[in-house]
Amino acid sequence: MSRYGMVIDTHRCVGCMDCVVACKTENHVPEGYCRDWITEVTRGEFPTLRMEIRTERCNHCDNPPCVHCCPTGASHVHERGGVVLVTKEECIGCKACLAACPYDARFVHPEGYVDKCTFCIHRVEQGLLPACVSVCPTHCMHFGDLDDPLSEVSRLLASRAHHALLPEAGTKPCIYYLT
Amino acid sequence: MERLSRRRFLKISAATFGAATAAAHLPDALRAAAAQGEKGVRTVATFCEMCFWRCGGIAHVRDGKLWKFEGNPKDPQSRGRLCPRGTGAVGAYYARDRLQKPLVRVGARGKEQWKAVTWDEALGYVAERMQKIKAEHGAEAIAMFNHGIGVRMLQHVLKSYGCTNFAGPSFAQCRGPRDVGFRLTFGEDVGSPERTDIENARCLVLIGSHLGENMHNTQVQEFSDAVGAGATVIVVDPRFSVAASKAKYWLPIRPGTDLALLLAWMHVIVTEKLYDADYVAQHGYGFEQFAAYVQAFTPEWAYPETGIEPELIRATAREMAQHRPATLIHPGRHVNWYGDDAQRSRGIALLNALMGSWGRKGGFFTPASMDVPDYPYPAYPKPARPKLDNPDKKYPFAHEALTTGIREATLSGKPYPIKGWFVYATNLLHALPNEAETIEAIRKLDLLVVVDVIPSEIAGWADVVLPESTYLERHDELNVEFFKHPFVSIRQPVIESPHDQKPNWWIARELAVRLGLERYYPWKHIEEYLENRVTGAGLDFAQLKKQGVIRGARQPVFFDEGVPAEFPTPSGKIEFYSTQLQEHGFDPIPRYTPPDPGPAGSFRLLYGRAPMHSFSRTQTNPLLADLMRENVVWLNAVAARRLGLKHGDWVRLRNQDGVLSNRVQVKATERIRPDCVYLVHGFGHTAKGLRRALGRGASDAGLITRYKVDPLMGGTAMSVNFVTLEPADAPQEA
Amino acid sequence: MTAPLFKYGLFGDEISLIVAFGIGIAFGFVLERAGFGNARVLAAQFYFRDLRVLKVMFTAIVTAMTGVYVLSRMGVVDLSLVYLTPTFLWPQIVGGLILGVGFVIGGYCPGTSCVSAATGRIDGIVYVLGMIFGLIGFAEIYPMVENFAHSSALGQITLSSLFKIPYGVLVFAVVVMAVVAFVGAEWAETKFGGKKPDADSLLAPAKTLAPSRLLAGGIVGLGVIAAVSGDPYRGPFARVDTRELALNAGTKADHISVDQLADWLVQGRNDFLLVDVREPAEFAAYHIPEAINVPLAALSPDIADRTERIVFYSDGSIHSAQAWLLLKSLGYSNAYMLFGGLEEWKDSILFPRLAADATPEQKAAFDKRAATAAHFGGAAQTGVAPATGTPTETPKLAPPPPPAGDGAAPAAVKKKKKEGC
Amino acid sequence: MIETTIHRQNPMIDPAFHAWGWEIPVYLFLGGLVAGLMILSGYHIIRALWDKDRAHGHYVTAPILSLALLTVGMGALFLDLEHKLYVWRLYLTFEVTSPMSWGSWILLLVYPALAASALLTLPQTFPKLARRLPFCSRCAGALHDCPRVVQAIGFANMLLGVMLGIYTGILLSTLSARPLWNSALLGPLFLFSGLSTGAATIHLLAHVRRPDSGSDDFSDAVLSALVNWLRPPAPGHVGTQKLEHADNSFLTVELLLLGLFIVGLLSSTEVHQRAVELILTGPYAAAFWVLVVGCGIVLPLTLQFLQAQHRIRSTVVPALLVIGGSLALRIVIVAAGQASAWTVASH
Amino acid sequence: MTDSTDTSHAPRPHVNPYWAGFALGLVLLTSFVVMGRGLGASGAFSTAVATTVHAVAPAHAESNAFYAGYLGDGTTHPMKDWLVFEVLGVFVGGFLSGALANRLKFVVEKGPRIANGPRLAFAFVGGALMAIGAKFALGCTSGQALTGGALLNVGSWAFMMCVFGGAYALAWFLRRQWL
Repeated sequence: MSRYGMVIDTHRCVGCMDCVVACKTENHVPEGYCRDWITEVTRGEFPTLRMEIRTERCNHCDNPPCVHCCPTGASHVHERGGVVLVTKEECIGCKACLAACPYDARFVHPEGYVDKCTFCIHRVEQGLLPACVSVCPTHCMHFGDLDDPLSEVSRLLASRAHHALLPEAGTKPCIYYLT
Repeated sequence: MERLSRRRFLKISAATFGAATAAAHLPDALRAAAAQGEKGVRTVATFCEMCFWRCGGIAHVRDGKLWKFEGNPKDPQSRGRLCPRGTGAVGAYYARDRLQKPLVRVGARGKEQWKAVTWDEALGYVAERMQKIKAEHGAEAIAMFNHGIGVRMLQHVLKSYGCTNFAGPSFAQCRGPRDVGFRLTFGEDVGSPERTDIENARCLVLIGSHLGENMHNTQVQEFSDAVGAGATVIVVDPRFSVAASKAKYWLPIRPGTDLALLLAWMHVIVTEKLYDADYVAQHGYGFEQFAAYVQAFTPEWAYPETGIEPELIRATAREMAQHRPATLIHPGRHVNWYGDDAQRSRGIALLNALMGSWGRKGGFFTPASMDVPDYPYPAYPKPARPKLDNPDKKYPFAHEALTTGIREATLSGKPYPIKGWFVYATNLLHALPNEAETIEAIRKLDLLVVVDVIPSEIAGWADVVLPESTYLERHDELNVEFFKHPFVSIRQPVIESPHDQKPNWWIARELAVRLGLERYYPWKHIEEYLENRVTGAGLDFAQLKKQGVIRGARQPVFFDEGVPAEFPTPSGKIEFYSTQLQEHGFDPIPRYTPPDPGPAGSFRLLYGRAPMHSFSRTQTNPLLADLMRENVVWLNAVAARRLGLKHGDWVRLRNQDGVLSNRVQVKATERIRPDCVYLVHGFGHTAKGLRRALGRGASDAGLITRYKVDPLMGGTAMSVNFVTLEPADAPQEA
Repeated sequence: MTAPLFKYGLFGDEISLIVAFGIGIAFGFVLERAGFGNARVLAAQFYFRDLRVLKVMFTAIVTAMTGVYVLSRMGVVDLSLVYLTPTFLWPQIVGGLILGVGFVIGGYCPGTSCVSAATGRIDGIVYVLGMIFGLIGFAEIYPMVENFAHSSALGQITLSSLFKIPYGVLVFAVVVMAVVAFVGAEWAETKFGGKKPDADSLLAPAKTLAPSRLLAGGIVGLGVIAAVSGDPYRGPFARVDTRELALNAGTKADHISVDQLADWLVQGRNDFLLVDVREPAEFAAYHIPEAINVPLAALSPDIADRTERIVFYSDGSIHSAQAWLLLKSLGYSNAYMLFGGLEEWKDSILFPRLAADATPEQKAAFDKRAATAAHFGGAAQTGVAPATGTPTETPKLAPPPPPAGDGAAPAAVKKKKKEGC
Repeated sequence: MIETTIHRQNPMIDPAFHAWGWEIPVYLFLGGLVAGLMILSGYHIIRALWDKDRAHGHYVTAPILSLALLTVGMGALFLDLEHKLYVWRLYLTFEVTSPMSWGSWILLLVYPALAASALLTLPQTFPKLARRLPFCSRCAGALHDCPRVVQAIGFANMLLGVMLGIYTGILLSTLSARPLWNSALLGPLFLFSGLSTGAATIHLLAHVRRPDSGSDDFSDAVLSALVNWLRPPAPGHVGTQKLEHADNSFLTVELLLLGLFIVGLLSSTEVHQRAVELILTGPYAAAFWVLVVGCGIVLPLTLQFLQAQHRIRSTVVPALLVIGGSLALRIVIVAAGQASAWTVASH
Repeated sequence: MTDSTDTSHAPRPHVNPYWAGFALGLVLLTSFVVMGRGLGASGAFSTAVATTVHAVAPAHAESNAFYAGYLGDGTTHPMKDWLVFEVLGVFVGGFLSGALANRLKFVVEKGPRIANGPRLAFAFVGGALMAIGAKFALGCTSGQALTGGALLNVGSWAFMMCVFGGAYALAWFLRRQWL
């Protein structure tokens, strides 16, 4: 089994949002919406500060609450790499999955169905990297198979300190942030 | 070696990934198809114009519609990856607020009342007015302000016409002081793109430079590489910038006191003998005088000026020395701050000289370029009168034309009157300090022609507005840069202009025809021109068109690689002591003057950039505007509380001259000193045509009514304005 | 804990709403008990049949008035923090007349109409509807009457300060007036309403001490006390935790040293408020940069947030200690004194001295102080020449000799095209 | 000091999650109310089998009223859907882990159960209509002749009522991203809230009278209509007293469950403590304490207790308060729940 | 089956006005001590009206200075107001007291010489006038007369005198309604 995931080096990320633009053009994300975004967390008081900049998106959780709560099966786990996807033809727009996602990664597309990051599965199936990863000028994002111990992402996780977002929510997120 | 192994690691892992995904699931034939591109997708290689960095990119057109714009892996500047603005190219094409047709003013200037006309009418009108000005005041009475590569074509027609006054805000309002400071020290400019070898730096010092927010692609890529490779970063900035968050040391300096810090650093490095003695002995001139001079500037002396603890000054100086010569004190780019800018830049140059980083790996390289011959145009007529932007060499070290000099001459009519302005792709009202002065100058004109893509503020004052095609819809001059790797890249149209916009070369040529200057145009279409130059350089034009870029052989760029250590200064050496400056009555070694503290209770207005916006011209781009619709005013959290303001409150800024800004939200943050506020430049648009950006955010440019002129080179220092905050109503959402 | 509790931060806005609900219940309950849910009872007031309204209202007014007066004099309530509606004389006179007319026509006032509606009075329900209609109407005419509604503004003003009568005396006068009015009311009731005073009436035969007479007597008594007690609007009344004070004094936790202050100022920190408690003239002559002047006498309990870090200084220590004590007792958790005051500031910061037998470390520290002194406009006082020179002057340096070698003209600067910013 | 800036402006998500407006609370309220009515009327259908005299008139309207209310509730739910035309997708699948899927199937069963009980009571509720629909009357008669079927219908109503009532709470509690909802007690809480609302509604129905006629003055006629409609029932009215008792016990249980719900969250992680603070002292505290607890539970409990003691006259006010409080409970829980987030602690 | 005449359900008499006044004074005093403000009533209706108008016609409400004053700055819901909750309490307290004193009754309070219709018309008009007066005076009998009276507020005493003045002046003309 492969398990797609991302490893993001917060040291390298400058928060330029190139990933956001790339996603928007690649996937025709409508104006005013985004599937990925930048979060800046600053801790401390002037002048002793530290800041983590993260590019965030759907975590394609191993235990995806959005999939569990979907009444129609529109939200599902894709056979390849455990990517969480939404079949727009099956989505009724009940928004339960929006409420179930602790990362607020989903939104309602103006056409009425729920939309979110797909890990650019259409590109991955062609052997390409997700759009955000492929454009990042800082090379802070890495995509690959978390189950393959030889993959770049696995090696990075093995060699560097990292954290995931809200692991306490029990979702088993598949995006890791190197610190 | 470390770097190489990292690369290889990436390659290995990429291959692993490929095997895991594609190979496991896709038959080979399908993979090959994927690699060749999707069906119905056409790609065109060209280069970007979201900023002047000009990264090579590949545009994808799917089913006849512009889809996306990606980096060109062959291009040494983009290295296959663009910045957010580059990636947002598609938005520039689809922006609904584009200029669509040539416009001729019908109402009063500045009222934005237009009549749409044909190109023939518009250009005929311009030509007629130009002839009139030439007849009455001479061709030199027409000046041009410009920005970007597209200007070359328009300059050609104006030079043919006899004009001589051409200036870009890029010098006096931007990087001029830096280039002058470095020229006075090393004899050469830092150049653009900068000759900084950030990726190999082991210690990178950023003084007010906010790489990461300032998104010059290659620099940011190299910055990330350096950070990733564990280089020490030292950031001197009143604001906790993105770069500061990557830094080992953040020095939240009191604004305007950078030179005191530089002197104290040099004091520590000289007194503790931490400098590169061999390098200084071999290449330095006047080091003894310099060493004696910096004796006085102890970190203790600098402490009350800068607010930075002496021990921290010492620690950072030692850290720099530890990594030399791979210690790069970045010269910055927009450095027009406090009026001592050229001297401060010289201080930065001298600190680099002490580190021995000029000409060394991890410091400054010697750029190389391809040898592409110019087009064999007939010689231009010699202008009857000299340039007037810097009369009597008032600013003796200004080596480029001064925009503000032309503005002043337009206002005063001296040494000779200026009656016509051509403004190409620069929003002068947001670029030059003191809007009122610019408007006053415009009132003196007989003709103001603006060539632009969007109806910017300056276009609102124009007599004729000529809508240009965006860079995705046109050819342009070849991009032949001085860089680490020599290369030539080509811009070519990806898609048709959606309305009646025209490329600059077409506009220039048509204007030339109407001015009777056809003999300067031996070519009919720009492709002939480009082919002539490319073939002249011995390159394959068809290959260039296909690949977008042709790289030359890598040449040595460091002293170690055999580049001769030449310094084109009067002494032929690195001038720790500048006799040139002394001769002109300036300080031969930089001298620190304390900054004006400003009125009590006010905040110094600082401004900077955001990664997704270029100046004031990307706010109408739907993709980029989505990322940052309007700016916010950064205000220290405690200062905000004192003023009774909360994060997200709406305020207006009032400057020392009573100018009131548009309303803007407060970002109450720990990330800035309490004595200054910060705005991202480019917002607070007032032009009615910029519907998406109109009235969003506050314009720093509008608040910059005061400026200090650098006595060495005429640059206009703009961080000398102070503001207070007044509560404002929240906007009513429609 | 000092009252008003809400103003002293005992609970937040959200809880205040719950308190409001509780107070409202009590208010409604009492109004209903008083018979104010019945329009006939209320209207009887205007025909001298039953003067309950007058009795209830004035009893309530004198009770609350004397109560708040006494509590304020006891230091339980800070009366200056109790909201006083600003006076707009003419609009209030006109409003009062209109309201009075509305009262007799409708039979209710807003508060009583709620009670009557709640107890099922249909006229009360209709009255509330009428009120809503009136509000909508008023909103529509508001632009026309806005100027009038804001006219003759006198600000927040009491009768005491208007007539220059001592507050306590006025309290007493109102109490007396009320009692007289009650007696008059009972007389009127017997005359117009045909009522006989009941056992608990003020006019009843004085057989026993009726409870209501006790009440009247009590309030009159309080009024007498008030008449001789002075102004309830006085300076803040505060309590001090002596143990905490002793602890603070013992650990010097209440002090900021001049060195620390100098560092804060140099580093441009603003997370504190520097307060000079000397007289304005002294302040004008010299003060520490960034300081604000609040003379001791003018110190009020709301000079800043209660969590704000405040540093007091005066010439020596006494006045700043007084200021500190006051603020500390008012619940300012972050008040400090400048140790040694301005004298110490002058000695150590403006005109520092270096001991002759200083260790190298002391000497290095002194360099910093000397520079800081210069920054604050002082000068180091020492026989030992400071390590720093006078660096702000133009260096008078001999130019270096021309470079060795033949000084051949160096290669020309390569011409590069430059654009962009 | 932690400053978090999220550069995202997705509608319904930013600056705070607010995907659900009034529709969902209204749906949950009506769902709970119908659940309560079903349980009560189901119970009475069974009781009536044994004790014909105890077949109280005001229970018989409950099934038909339930049908109407449930339809209104479903309408609200439908309005909330963003992809309305695809609503039929709910019935192409059954997702075991999705309470919403459970709910949609439960609702599919609720309708026939309600219809059956409505049919059963049709001759009593709308005698005229029943006479026009002889088939229905015959069916009703036939049903009444088979006590086992009637019993089954009663049991079905009760069972489905319990399921429906619990489902309205579980629907929220499984959405783990909103910590305020992370309590299994939401199911029972909403069930008992639904029961008390159901009892209050039947109580209200018991008060409905036809207006007196005969007054010549228009305003008097209007008034007497109004007054008679809301006139308190005669003292000692058998049904209402029982209802008061029932309602009081439901309200007591509801109050207990609400307390346990709060205590449970307070003794959980910091995230959950922060979440429950939203309703205890935070921005939803006033609405929670005053409208939900004060006016919605404590006050009607007190009034009904006093009524039962004959200390005060019986009115419809407690019933109205219970109904209002039950709606307020849903509104507050849905709104405050959306405002609660896991990110509070870790960002 | 109409109203019972059971003696146990006869309305209790109103309490002695002095003691009622004393209790009212204590309530007011409590409000001063706990909240630092007095009682009120009319403001709650203004807020409710402004909120309703805003819900129906937002643009109209925002452009009207009167409504805008009650709508606040948009950071909190306008109905989350002290007076609104206080008046809610007044309804509850009034009802409780009425219930306990057996005074709950749907009835029109009026003099014997007037019909229901005119009385209700008068009530409506009176309410409307009262609202306008209260808005000019910045408060009603509770907010101005009672609260301001106890604080010796200048405007309140002027207001109080005028209320009685206005009422007594017109009382004779309206005696049919009440006597």
